[in-house]
Amino acid sequence: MAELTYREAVARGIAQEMERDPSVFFIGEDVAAAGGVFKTTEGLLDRFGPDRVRDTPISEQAIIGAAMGAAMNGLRPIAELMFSDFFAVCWDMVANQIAKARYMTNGQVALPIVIRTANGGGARFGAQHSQSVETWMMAIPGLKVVVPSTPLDMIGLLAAAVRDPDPVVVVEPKVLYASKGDVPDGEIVDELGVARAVREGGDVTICVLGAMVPKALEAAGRLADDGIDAEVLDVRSLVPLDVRAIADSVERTGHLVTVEENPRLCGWGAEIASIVADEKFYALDGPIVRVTTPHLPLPSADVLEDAAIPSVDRIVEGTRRSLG
Amino acid sequence: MAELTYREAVARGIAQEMERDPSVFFIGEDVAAAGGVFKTTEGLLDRFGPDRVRDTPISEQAIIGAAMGAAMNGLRPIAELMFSDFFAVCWDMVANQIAKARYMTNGQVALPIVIRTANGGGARFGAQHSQSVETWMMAIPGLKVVVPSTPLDMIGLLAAAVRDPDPVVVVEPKVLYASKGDVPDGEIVDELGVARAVREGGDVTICVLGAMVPKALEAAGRLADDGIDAEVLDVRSLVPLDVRAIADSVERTGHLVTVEENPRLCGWGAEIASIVADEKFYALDGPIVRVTTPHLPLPSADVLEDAAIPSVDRIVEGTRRSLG
Amino acid sequence: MSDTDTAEGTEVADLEARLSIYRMMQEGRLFEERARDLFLQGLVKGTSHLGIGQEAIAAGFAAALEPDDLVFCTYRGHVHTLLRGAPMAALMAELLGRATGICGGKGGSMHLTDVSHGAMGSYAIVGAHMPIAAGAAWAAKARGTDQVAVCFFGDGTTNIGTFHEALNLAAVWALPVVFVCENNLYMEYTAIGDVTAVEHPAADRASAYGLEPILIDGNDADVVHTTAVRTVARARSGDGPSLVEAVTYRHGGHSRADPGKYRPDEEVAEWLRRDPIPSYRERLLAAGADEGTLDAIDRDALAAVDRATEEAREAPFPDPDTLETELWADGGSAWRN
Amino acid sequence: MSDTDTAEGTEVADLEARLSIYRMMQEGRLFEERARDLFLQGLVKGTSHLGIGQEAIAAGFAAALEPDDLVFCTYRGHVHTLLRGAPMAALMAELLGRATGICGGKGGSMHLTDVSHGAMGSYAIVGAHMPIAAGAAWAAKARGTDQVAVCFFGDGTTNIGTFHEALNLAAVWALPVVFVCENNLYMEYTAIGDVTAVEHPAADRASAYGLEPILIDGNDADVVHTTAVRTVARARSGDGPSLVEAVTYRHGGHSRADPGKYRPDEEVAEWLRRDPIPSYRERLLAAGADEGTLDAIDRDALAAVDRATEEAREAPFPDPDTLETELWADGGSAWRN
Ligand SMILES: Cc1ncc(C[n+]2csc(CCOP(=O)(O)OP(=O)(O)O)c2C)c(N)n1
Ligand SMILES: Cc1ncc(C[n+]2csc(CCOP(=O)(O)OP(=O)(O)O)c2C)c(N)n1
Ligand SMILES: [Mg+2]
Ligand SMILES: [Mg+2]
Repeated sequence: MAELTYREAVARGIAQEMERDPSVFFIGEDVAAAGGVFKTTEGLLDRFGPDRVRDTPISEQAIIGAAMGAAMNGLRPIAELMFSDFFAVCWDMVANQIAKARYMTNGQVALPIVIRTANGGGARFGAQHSQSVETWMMAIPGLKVVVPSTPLDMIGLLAAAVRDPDPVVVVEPKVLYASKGDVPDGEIVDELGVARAVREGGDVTICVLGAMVPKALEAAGRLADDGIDAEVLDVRSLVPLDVRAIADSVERTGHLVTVEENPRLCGWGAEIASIVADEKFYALDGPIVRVTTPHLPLPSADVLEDAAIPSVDRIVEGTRRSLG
Repeated sequence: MAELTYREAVARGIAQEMERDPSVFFIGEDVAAAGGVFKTTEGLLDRFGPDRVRDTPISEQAIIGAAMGAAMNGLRPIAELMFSDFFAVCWDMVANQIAKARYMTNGQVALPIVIRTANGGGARFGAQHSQSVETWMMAIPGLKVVVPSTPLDMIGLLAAAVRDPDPVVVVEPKVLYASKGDVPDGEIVDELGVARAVREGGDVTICVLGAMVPKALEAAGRLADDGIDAEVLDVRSLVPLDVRAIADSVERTGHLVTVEENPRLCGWGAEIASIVADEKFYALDGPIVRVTTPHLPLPSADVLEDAAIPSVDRIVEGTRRSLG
Repeated sequence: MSDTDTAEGTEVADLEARLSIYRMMQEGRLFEERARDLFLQGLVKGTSHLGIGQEAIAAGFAAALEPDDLVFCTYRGHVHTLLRGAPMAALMAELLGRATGICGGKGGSMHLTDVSHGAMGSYAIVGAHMPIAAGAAWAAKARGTDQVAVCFFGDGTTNIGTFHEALNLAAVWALPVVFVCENNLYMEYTAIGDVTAVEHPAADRASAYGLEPILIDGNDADVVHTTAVRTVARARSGDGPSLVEAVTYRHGGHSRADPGKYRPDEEVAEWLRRDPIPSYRERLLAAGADEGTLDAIDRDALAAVDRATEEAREAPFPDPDTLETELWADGGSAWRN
Repeated sequence: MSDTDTAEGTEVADLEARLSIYRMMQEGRLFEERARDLFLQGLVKGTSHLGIGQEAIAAGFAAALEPDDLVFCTYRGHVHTLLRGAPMAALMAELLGRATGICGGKGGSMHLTDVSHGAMGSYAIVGAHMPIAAGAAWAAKARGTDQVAVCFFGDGTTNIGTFHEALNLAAVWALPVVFVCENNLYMEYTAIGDVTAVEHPAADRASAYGLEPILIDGNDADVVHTTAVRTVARARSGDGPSLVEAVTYRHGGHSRADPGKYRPDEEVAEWLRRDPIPSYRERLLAAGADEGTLDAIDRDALAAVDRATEEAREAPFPDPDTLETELWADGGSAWRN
């Protein structure tokens, strides 16, 4: 057992998989010699050498396209997109090529690709370096998406992603890189598609992921002081989605809140809300409340960014409102 | 009054606005000399000349980027993206640049841009030329999105888009190009953000847009035979969204169905469902049902494509289910 | 073309190999002419993009490749896919949207793929396959497999960002990939010269990636083949990528919807005269080929197309349940438990 | 640099203009040094990218522009924005996230913009502004305004797709835009030579767009200015775009988080010796400038920075309600009725 930062967990997860499987390669901008701009991949170049750990030009379409081609020809590439906002410059590769290739060829092409990326706000980087884009991926058939919220989950879900035969996007909330958690020794492998109740409770279900998990837990603590016993579900995996866990929880609590860092419209919270409003309609005893960033780009100034991203206060207030 | 095809309505709308305002310019691939690959822009080059109607290289990032820069410097450009799938190759320009510029500069930059695009399935073009991407735009703060379903709406919403001081994406369902409708003579200008009840009814609200409108109407007709009186709301504008019209309708009917051509996850139907599940929860008398394409890329073979896109049967069945 | 390489001074292939190139061109041509007929009968539902007139490029390269080399092509990829050895009936069935189609009807004309024969896909987003081909070459190099990737694309594709990114990456990493620009002078309906800053959209840009400019007559199968042999050998030997510009012409319009009327009549006539197939036939006869042999090739090709057509037309339509298969490697498409 | 243009044989600007260039470099330098101090004090919260060492390029170009010309720059854009005439206090306030910031605190260090002075934005996605600058130039041409757009970008930016698309479009449409590559030898932490297929990432690619290769010493303000005058005049006269590669060096790391340790000590030392400001000061003295005049410029620049800093530090933080303003032209951000 060791205490690791989330950032260290990234390198440990990649190293674990590269050690195990010689077909795992890792590419990205400044990931090798420099160890990544978030220092998430330090030591990998030394350990695995420049053939398997490679710096690329600033050519995201080529990075992701090359990962796809390499996966078609026997590698299991891990590609880093330095900031998740940069999915926009290679969106065709992700959404039109990687996501669709297997289906369009009726299964001829397998694409065991992992794309890792630093996601979300809170670092005062401004609108073009702070987006939460996990919903972009979720909306495209053919992509799997996970968002680990702890160092342990980071390793386990990354390993599951690398071993998965389909393309998986691993979304890393950048404000969590410095966070710490205990990690057991030895190999760690988790499973895609499994949500986890990080707090059990019978009054209301709060679905959350990534950097919002600690906030939701804090909100639940506050609500408990008022006698409201919230269940906090760390969704962890958007595709596959653990609908069973969500539905079971709502069945028990009768109330649903979703908390996401995304701008308001069409975030994953809307999808979960729509599933529950259909499949668990008769279990619901109050309105489904979504707590989100307002439908805005993220501003840079700390005062404004803090006003934008869901706060503990807003989660508390939203949860109360869901109770009707 | 004249009967026009939807395709002819595009050219008429553009011509109306170019005639009125000399700062309106139009660019895209094969749009000038050839009149567009869908023949939607025939005659514009002859009428407005090669300075204002221009063929571009196959460089979607440059097309959309140039439209943005031109809008920053006094033009009101209309840019065509031949197929809406190609938003993926210039998504950074749309999502990170155009959508965010005004906000990031605190209002210094106005971007009166219109992007027009042929959207959706039904033409047996396969997965990379058949996507419905209107939700992609809706999910990005800073973009307005309209989806006209008739030739008259096409002209009116296009004109409103051109006159709007913000960026607007005009989404044209390609299977509608050959459809016809009456259009009055003279100038036609509609309004963004207004839904329209294309069928009034008191039992259930069906929210729909674009190429699914005729199908929803047909479904409503069938339901009427069984004594179910459906209201069909053509949403028309996703941003701004006419929440009032939707909420008022659900207030009266107590039931909501959304019908969209998008793959299942995180489509605009989910957003509408989540709004209603929150704001009109107490008016609801049954589950909210979303009818969508399954979460899949669109296949090419007609048999398969027809099985994928929401059919009248599926709308009828979904509506029945919403009635509880 | 005065500034074009010719086969002069370079060895052409032996007669047997050239007969095989002839056969490939003829099969490609007849397959596509049949496909066109089937469209006209309404049996092909979507769009389709024919390479009629451009066969010398596909055949010249196909003849230079090993079985496990990897070919990436575009929506105009029927012939490239066929000449890798993909079963003709399955290709035809895919065009017709049948269950026996090479992609089970999920791909269609723009997405013919036969991985088992190294036909790694037809890509319908202009330029997208260029980095993908580079990636396949990267894997070949990383795994030491000796494979070469060949990526075909059009003149219009030289102006999109992926062209630039792929060429730079391939050059920097010295990847075993040959990029082949089929310059047919037009994009969809717009002449490439109207929207491109240089005369030769690929060759004039090779130096931007530290590569030699290679501009050839794409209607001369011998020239193409010689160039293919040379660039593929370079790739295989570890010397890195090449960028070839092969000038050619499509006889018809861009796609099913296009009569191609934006092209001057004389231009079309001139290029019809330069049809790569009859001229190659002449040349082979002059080189000592037997007329009967060539006639037999023609007959066999036609018979193959007839058989494939029949088989495809008789094939069943896909079971609608297959709609939900093969999104994921487990064979299904579930996004939830 | 042996293959670099020099000012030899070309007219340099008159002394007054050169003093103004000196003043601009000095203001840029002192502004950024102050910004760095404020970061170290924890007063700037986000990241920031300094151009210390690269000022000759910004100043040489700024001095060649007319008030309604349009400048597009990157996240490393403090100096470019300042030298267009943007108010220093408002820039400093933006870095500090204050209400009086040039973007009301919504932009931050990476997005300094002052449209009223033709500083059309700092773009934080590599390469994105290149087509945007071309578009602004297109509008200038379409409207006949005589404006020129100037677009600054880094060496690493030459490998992304927008570089290629923008240059081709600008060349084909003969747009009045000057693309200026500030080649500081590194991207973030990786040397440009490690990932680029040619030695001079911009100049060696000019011919791919039918343009003249222009490679200059970016630390020589006179050379930069002369080149700026020439290329801007070319653009203004309707002769189309230029692509300039100006070789330079950033004294510090890529961004606040980076100590820049990946660079050999001798290399850094060599480039510190080639600091554009002291050498320009020497040159102006040799050309007859008065030491007192230069000292006064230095003092004034420092005083301006002091004033701006004070003003910015005293400015209020944004009212959280402004979060929801200025998404739309109506001043608000409503997405629903
Ligand atoms: C990114 C993208 N933009 C536009 C298109 C539409 N489109 C399909 S083919 C084509 C012309 C391509 O021309 P070229 O590269 O010369 O190939 P050719 O069709 O002549 O073989 C265009 C514009 C597309 N498929 N993808
Ligand atoms: C599309 C994109 N990819 C990656 C980045 C991250 N990034 C920011 S600056 C930078 C290096 C840019 O290098 P260069 O163009 O040489 O400019 P410099 O920073 O040296 O001025 C990178 C990779 C980005 N902002 N945008
Ligand atoms: Mg072409
Ligand atoms: Mg640099």
